[in-house]
Amino acid sequence: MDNAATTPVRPEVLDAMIPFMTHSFGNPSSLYDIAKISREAVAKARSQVAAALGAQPKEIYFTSGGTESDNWAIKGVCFANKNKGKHIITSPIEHHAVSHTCEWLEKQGFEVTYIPVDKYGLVNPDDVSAAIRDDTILITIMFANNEIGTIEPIAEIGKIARERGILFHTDAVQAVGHVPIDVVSMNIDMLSLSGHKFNGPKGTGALYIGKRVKLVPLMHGGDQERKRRAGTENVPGIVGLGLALELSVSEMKETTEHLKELRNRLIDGLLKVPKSHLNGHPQMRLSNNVNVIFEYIEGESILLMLNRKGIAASTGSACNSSSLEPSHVLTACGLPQEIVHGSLRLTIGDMTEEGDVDYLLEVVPEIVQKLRNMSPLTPQ
Amino acid sequence: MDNAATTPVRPEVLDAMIPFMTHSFGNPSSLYDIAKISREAVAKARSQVAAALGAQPKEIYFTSGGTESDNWAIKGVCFANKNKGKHIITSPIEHHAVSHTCEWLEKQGFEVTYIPVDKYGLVNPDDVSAAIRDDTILITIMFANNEIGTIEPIAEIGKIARERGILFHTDAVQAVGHVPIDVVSMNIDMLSLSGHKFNGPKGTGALYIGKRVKLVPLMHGGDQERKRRAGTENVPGIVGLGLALELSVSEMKETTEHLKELRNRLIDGLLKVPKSHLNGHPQMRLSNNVNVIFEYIEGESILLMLNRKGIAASTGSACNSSSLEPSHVLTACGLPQEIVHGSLRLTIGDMTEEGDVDYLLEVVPEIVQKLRNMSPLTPQ
Amino acid sequence: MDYSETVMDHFENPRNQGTIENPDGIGEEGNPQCGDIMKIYIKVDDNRISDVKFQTFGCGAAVASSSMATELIKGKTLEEAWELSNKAVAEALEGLPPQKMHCSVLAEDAIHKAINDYRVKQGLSPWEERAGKESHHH
Amino acid sequence: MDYSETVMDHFENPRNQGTIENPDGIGEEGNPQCGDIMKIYIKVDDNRISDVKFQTFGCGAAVASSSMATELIKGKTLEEAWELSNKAVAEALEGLPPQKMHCSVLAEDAIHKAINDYRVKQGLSPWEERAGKESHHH
Ligand SMILES: Cc1ncc(COP(=O)(O)O)c(C=O)c1O
Ligand SMILES: Cc1ncc(COP(=O)(O)O)c(C=O)c1O
Ligand code: FES
Ligand code: FES
Repeated sequence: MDNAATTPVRPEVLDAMIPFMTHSFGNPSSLYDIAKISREAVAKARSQVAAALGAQPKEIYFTSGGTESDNWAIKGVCFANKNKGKHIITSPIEHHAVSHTCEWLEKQGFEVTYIPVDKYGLVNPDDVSAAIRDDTILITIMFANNEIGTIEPIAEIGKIARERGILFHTDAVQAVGHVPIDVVSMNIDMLSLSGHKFNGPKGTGALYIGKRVKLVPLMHGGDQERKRRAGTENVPGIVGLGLALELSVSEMKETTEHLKELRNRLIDGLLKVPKSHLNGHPQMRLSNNVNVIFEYIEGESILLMLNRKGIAASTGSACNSSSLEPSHVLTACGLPQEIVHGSLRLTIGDMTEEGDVDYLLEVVPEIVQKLRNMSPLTPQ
Repeated sequence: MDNAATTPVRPEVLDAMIPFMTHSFGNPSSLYDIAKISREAVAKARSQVAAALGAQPKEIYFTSGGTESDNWAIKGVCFANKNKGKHIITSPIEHHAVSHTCEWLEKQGFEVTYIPVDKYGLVNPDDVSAAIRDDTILITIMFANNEIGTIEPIAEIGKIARERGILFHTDAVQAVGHVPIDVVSMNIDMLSLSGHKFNGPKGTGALYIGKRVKLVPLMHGGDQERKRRAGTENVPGIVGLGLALELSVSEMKETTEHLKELRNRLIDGLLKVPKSHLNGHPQMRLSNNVNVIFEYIEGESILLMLNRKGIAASTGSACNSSSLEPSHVLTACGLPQEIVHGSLRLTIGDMTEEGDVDYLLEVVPEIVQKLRNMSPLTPQ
Repeated sequence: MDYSETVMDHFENPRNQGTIENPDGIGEEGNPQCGDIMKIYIKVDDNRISDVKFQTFGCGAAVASSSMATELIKGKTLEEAWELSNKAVAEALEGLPPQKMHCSVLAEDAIHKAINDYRVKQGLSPWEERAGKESHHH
Repeated sequence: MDYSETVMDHFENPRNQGTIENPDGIGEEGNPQCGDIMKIYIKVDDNRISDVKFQTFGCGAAVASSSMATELIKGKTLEEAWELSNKAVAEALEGLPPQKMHCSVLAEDAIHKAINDYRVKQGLSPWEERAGKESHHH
């Protein structure tokens, strides 16, 4: 029930990777025959990723994950354009891979505008438009939020960015493989994705970089990836990412329908608990995401109880993070501090079954009751 | 015969990785039980790497490879210390992951001194000492060179750096698992390594960061790796790297003896070809590295011929690189342009056998003769 | 989060959870950073804590600390109870992760508040926190 | 480097490799960037290239281009041989990787130099390179 955090590698994906770990170990950038097999496998994966995004293969660059893709896109554009301008537009609900990168750039002299979101976590494209300045060099708004599942109006933001001639990056780590994406019609200039979010391997990712984008490498070194991303290619990882994405996209329609059914059932059931609320947008949300607040109780203790019942989940509570800061996402949605702590995120996957949902609907209300009995906040 | 480029994953390493790809897919930074298995496996790998370097586990940070480790160490220290100074000392024979990083930093206002090397590719520690300025913030000199195999006087350089209070980074990608290393007695502050150079997985690496080192993250984002290197941990990769390194170190003595024997036989045999010369230091060199120049002929064509005979190798020739620049390493060793183009690097591994060496000693002289017949440079 | 089995036991089976009607002292303490809140109720007989209950809104470590701390002061004199440090609570729990030590401080502080609440109600002057004591605001 | 089978064939079995004793024209061309050198020897009878040989120090593409180019101009008139473009050589080789196109330019240039060497020796004025022609110095 924590499929948004990470997913296991699919068996057929693992099978495709193994030969590149044990046998065809040539370095795809070198001359010899054995390397040719690797080279062709990487080219195939590049086409698979391109096809999933409506991009050209040569616009796909493999990275070590969503974090690297986000860091590269944002720092890369900023360092390449610092003579043009120093203003970045983003949202307050980005993943830390984006938000901490922006914060670091602020220390380097860049300026960042955070477009507020509404109570569902939605960015208003008009606000983006209004925030554009003469020295704006980048807009970075996530495709779908990892905590509350809200899907942002990416095509509208892309249109504005393109019309105003500003580069548009989107962190689509939670969306790729789950939501239809077309970088051309959506006017996306750069898009980050991460392999382990769609049953591909961990430590793999990609950045789509549209042809018109100039950016500085994050990884300087060898000539790999058209001299833009150095480092010996992780061939098995790349092969696994490509295949996993192709499979996810081909099964997307079916999977989505199945997940939506389970998700809605889960939401409806959980909201029967008194003093509970749904976080995120009721319709414009990822089909795998459920995020509910239970008043008067604290998130980490819900997780611990669920863990004892064999269920993995996630929370926006500060007590569960080493920084002691509560979820910046829920806070940005306007939730008061006392309530932010009681959120529960359950993210389902293709392996989730009806029985799992039923089990959850049985145990969660019991846990909530138990914790409410213990809480000094619960009204008598 | 190109083991310095990349090595296959050992079967026992692969076996250790697979469960973390298919089953225990918890995210080691989260709460639930399934994640505990991952967390403990990562901790074990961290201890394995630390033990191999004489470091503390908490000084080991996992990355996506040697390139990331080099970029992080160098950019990280420079951005963290830019108010203290802007001078970097390095050598002209570094891997591009170091040299291109330094070149980029030069564009950002840092200044770089390249300590010249002698004809064997050796850095003289006295030259390093003499190059230190009041505003020197970093010395970065590789442990062992990837082209010519020369092993640098790291302990001597480390001593100087420590005495002068300057941080010392070494790119030990070619040395780790092949040469004994002790970061404490060698006074190394930061050390880069890459998993696939010692039969670990590609797309994995680590950076040792001594306790006294302050550096800016290269990957901003989540709280992983003690908040210094964000990104979902590549658990299977980390597990594989740790085990592969432990195995390499435990077998090092034996392997080295075996390799040295084969290497010396190969060198002696190749040098029987007239007008051939050894590149790199005759004694202070990696036990797996052979690098020979054949006058009057060009490297890529040697590789192609070898390839047709089923042998993978490498060259410093420009014709084999997409940049058309000949090896900066051989050039730095003072080799004239005409000669730089005829180098052949053969790197052996644990799987190399005597028969392989004999076969090489049979085919290489034939190939050299054939190409010399074709060359306008060969004296009549 | 790696909690010891003792922490998990006290979390799942909290001792002394609940309230006391007409308590002799109440102490409430909150951590503004993590938002957690702990409330301790005591009954005092003959300068001894004859009964103690807690209510906690907080993480696993906070709940376990409340449970363990109340166990440790039950039946003790007020002076003995005052001496209970957060470290002793954490030790009794077989350790807490470093970033969770503040949760045990919450328990120490809430007990102190409850004791002083009792003292003030009795017309006594409140005891002072010893200097250099660990804070739960880190 | 992915070379076509035709490139590999001409690389491994180079046609017209060697020198001509007392040639009518010699052309030598080098690429200062990659360091490669190509030398073309021609024998001319009746304004036709009756024999041609090459020597090459260079990459696989350079060797294959020399071999193919000499095949293509053998028996041709000097005018026809002059018209041979590097693109035609590359096409005859079933393509060259983009960064290897300059190797075929080397062949075109060496042939032009050999032809002009012949013309000058005959007391004729050298032909001029057409404008906008691809350079091997990129
Ligand atoms: C929205 C979003 N962006 C970025 C990331 C970072 O991806 P990774 O951990 O694979 O580097 C994640 C996942 O953790 C995410 O959910
Ligand atoms: C000396 C040296 N440094 C750095 C690297 C880069 O390592 P990787 O390709 O694993 O990123 C290599 C290998 O290519 C190397 O040999
Ligand atoms: S009480 Fe704050 S995290 Fe435990
Ligand atoms: S002739 Fe220069 S690379 Fe081929």
